[in-house]
Amino acid sequence: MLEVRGLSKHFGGVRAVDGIDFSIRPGEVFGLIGPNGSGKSTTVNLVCGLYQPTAGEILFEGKDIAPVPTHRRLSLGLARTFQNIRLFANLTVWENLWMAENAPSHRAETRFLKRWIGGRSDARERITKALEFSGLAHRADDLAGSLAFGEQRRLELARALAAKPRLLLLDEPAAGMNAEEIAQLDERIRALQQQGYTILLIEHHMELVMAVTDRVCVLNFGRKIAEGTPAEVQADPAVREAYLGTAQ
Amino acid sequence: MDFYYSLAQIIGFHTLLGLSAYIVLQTGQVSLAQAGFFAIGAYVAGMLTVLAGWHLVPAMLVAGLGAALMACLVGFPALRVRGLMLVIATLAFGEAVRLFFFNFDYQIAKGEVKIGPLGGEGFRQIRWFPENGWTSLEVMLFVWTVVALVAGALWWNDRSRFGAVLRAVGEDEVAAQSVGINLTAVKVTAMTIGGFIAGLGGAIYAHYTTHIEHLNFNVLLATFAIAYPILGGLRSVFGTIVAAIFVQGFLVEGLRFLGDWRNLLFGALIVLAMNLRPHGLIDAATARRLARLFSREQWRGEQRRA
Amino acid sequence: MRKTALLLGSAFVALAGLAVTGPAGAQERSVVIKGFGAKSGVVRSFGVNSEAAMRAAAELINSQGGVKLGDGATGKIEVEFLDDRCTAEEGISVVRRIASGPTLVAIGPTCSNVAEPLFGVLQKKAGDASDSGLQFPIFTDVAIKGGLAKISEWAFRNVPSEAEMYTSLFSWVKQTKPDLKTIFAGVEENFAHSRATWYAVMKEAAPKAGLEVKGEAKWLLEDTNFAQQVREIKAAAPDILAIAAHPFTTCGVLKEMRRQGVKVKMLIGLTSSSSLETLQGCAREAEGIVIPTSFAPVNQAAEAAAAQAAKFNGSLDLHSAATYENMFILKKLMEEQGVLAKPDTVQADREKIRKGLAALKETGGLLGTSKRTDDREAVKPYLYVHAKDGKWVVLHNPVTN
Amino acid sequence: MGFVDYVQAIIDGLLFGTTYSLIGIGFTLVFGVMQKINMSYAAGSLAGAYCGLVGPQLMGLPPWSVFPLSIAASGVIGYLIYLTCFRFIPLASPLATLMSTVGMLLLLDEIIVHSTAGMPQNYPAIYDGDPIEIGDFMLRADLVGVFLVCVVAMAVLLALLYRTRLGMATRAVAQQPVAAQLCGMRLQAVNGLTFVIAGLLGGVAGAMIGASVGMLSPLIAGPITVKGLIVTVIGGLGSIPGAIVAGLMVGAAENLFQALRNVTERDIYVMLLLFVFLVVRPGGLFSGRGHD
Repeated sequence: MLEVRGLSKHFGGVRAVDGIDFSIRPGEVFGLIGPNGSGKSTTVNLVCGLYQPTAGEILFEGKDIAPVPTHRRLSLGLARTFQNIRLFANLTVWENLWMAENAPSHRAETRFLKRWIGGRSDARERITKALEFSGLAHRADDLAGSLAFGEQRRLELARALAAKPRLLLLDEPAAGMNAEEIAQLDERIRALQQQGYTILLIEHHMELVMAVTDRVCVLNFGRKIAEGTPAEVQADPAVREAYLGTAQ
Repeated sequence: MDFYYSLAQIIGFHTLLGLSAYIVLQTGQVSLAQAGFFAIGAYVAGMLTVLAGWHLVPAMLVAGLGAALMACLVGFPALRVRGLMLVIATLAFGEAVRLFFFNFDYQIAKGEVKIGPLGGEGFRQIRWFPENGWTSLEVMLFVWTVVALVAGALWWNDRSRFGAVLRAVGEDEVAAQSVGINLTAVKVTAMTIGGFIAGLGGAIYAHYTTHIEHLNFNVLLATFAIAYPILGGLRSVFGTIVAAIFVQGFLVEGLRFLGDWRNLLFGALIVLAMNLRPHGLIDAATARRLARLFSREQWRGEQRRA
Repeated sequence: MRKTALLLGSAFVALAGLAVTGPAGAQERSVVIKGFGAKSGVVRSFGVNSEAAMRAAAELINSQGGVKLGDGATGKIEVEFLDDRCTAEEGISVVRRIASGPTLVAIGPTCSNVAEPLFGVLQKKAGDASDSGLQFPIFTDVAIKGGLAKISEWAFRNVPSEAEMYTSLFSWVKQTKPDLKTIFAGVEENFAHSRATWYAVMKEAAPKAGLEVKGEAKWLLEDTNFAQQVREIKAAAPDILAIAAHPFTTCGVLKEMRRQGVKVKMLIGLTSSSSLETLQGCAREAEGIVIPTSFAPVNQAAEAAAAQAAKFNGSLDLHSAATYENMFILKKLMEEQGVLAKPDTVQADREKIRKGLAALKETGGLLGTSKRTDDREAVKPYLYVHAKDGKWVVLHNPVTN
Repeated sequence: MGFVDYVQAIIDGLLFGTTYSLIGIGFTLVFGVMQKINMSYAAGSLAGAYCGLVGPQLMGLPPWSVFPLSIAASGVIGYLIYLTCFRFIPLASPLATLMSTVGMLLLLDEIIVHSTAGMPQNYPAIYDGDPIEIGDFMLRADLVGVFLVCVVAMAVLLALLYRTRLGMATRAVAQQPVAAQLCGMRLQAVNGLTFVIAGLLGGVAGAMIGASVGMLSPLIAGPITVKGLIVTVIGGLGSIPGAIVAGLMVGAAENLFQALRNVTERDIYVMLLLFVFLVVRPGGLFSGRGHD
């Protein structure tokens, strides 16, 4: 579904991402892990189009998406969440979801004016459902900035899902969560997989990654050092070294 | 009464100026080019009614469109800069427009006198209102009809999806892109609409003062354009209207009895207002209270409960 | 909440200020004349001086028995001066405010860029029912740019005719100093008055007097660097340099000329610069500059008037002297026209004043009699002053000599 | 107009440009520390210069006393601006500070107008002798002096920022406000002090502008503000070397445009050049990437 070939991104002299390859198959949960500064977030930003790659290509369903501008990537079926939550803090919860209602999947069905001014007629219904799914229905009219941290994470996920993406990029969704919330997240990711979403999970939290992913790719200093099932990766000496340091 | 009608006209075109900046500010862009668009509206409308003998209404529309076109053209390059850089870039553009009119001579002979813009000496005798026998009351009603139409459209826009999109862009451009919002389209559209509104305001201004010159459209006016929505709290069109009334009605006219002290207080009161109400006269809390009064949120709430 | 209360409170106070002041009910009727002009911003001194002149004249008139009204009653002149910040929209607003009250006539504004729009708001032809412009007489004292009263039949001016003054000045120069042959100018390009005075007045008048115009150097009102312009002056090497600019840039250029060691045989200045500002800013460099003006304390009447204005903390110059004269002209005119100054005769009184002003052929003035033209302008007596030892001194009086 | 004239125009512009540089540095300094713009900065600098005139005009001090007095007064005004326009307005409301400083700009200008009735005031030159002539070219001796004073002021500023504990604190707050607070630096104190330093520098600028024009007028506050802002952004927000170079550039460019075209069109080209420059190099002179 998503194929990354020889992807590199250099900032000045720093090689944040340096020639990595991986590919994600439809329907799987693919983990991208690595220590701090290993290039995970840069990779996500490259896939989303926030950065232009220095070299390499990103194929989505067989098409090179390098020339596609950021905002059009959602139309292709790529939606994401952010490591540091990026909600529209001064818009209401409802409006945050409304934003994602311009997704391509809906585009053909609605006339231009209606789409921009009122949104789709059944949008209201879908947003209501999405809010219920995330357990945020009672806060629909509150400003997103006023939500608790966990609620904000859920809202961000709901916003990404509102666009009906085929590939969902989750950038460290467990950051800042407690054990209980992580358990909930675990369940939610599995539920999403069952609904047919393909997921690229960038995560720091090992237990979560090992529990929900089908395959994992490990980065270190911008290079791929291992790829395989969670179990295979865990056994890999290079990975152990990257995570635990050479001293041990 | 004549005086109050006249004051209402002043507040009217200042409100339009403020609203033109309001919609641009919603996308997070602080534009100091609004005085330039206002100037374009003023000169174009004045030339159409005085030199071409048009009726004011079509002249205003053309003036608005002219200003909108210019705003659209500025919108594209201005997209590349943000924050303070954008403030200065738009300031530079607005000043360039003003200086263009400083160097702009286009006079034709009408009878024994020459009429039309004459560079630094300005453009005299834009007397469409009195020549057509409009009373102050009629002019005021006309001005406020335009203001009501524009404010109404923007108020409605605030409730529409596009309005929310504008604010989303203002909140977080990266997140907006990631939910599929085309920043270029949104920002340029906001700029263009803002240009159109400023053009309308400028057209009214020219016909109010009957004489315009480039110095009227200076940086101070551009600062006022953004001051109204900022003082108003950026949450609703009412804030901008309230701020225009506050500045033009209270600070400028209301305090006139203070004589010498008035202009000293003018700056001091702006400083004080921003200290007391940094989020504007009508801030988020007030705006939401207002919005609840007559928004469709209630209706939406009922929908959900059903 | 307290903050809101504070804001509301001050808003309330201001609303009180919005109210147009009503006529004062007194046995002795009051004749309301209001002045308006810039009392804030860079040209504040115009407003300050005009107000002082106005109050000085009113006090004098009232102490001498006031105005005799049409029905034999006595009217006391009541004066107020409003600040228009030298902006068009405020000027219009102020006049509409004045016109909404019992005021019979207004004196102002101080700035040409307010006068132009303001006169445009007035009815163009008096009595023209199809023109809904404001019907209110304005007698301008300061705004000096030529020919503005043409805009409306309700606009009158008692400002000197610059065309007349410079024509006279140049021919006097030609007569008394025949060795001066060339003239070059420095023009403040973005100030309408300065610009108009050079291009429409001096540049026309100089060749008629036989002077050769060698061009002009240009700068802007707010410029701070005049090196290039002074170099242009140096290159032109004129006998006479005419500076059509306000005091700030006039001084800037004169200082730069001194630094660059550029000297001309004669300096001629803009009428508006024959004020204290120029001396305050650059007395040393301005030494010798010749300016035609319609006022200097050269006779008893003028000296007395200047002393009277000084009591009200203002100085009498060519602008504020006109204010002073206007008050007396208006007093005489109101008596002649039988103005009643009753609350229900306000509009009729205004029309009487307008007619009276339009019919005037001559008026008295501090320096002698002024003629009135058909397009509501004045031709005032004038004299030439020059800066000498930090003071304006009369150089020549074309009327008496 | 020949080649010599153009070169001479550029020389004049460069010399005068140092005052623009100083104002630009002041803007940039405050921006660097608080990420906010102080629109009243140039007006405050001029107000300081006006205050300096109190010495010779009212207290009978010798003419040279205006310079130290101007600088000190401007420092005080800088701190007052901090108190009234920054201290009590939440950091998260940049637009509120923008407006409050605009209000302050109007207030300062009007205070000047009221205390002088708008009359231009004579300001002493730092050197009153003949210009220096080198071949066909001419340098204004006093402007060379102004240039040197500005250079010294910049050097002192740089030394203060990079060689003292105070400067270190300022830079630390500029880069990492939270971390700096954790290290025991008092944010308010450092911010306030930055305003004082910027104010003192503005005092030098104001005094030098007064000295080079030979006069002060409330008219110049507006144009100097605009020029200062232009210099700040061309130099790149927060960049002191950028502001220095940009000030000289703007001074030279405007004189050159004036020589090439006309004074009435001069500023159109300055503005358009700035507009194009910002669009092409949004990060300023010395930055590779755009500033966010």
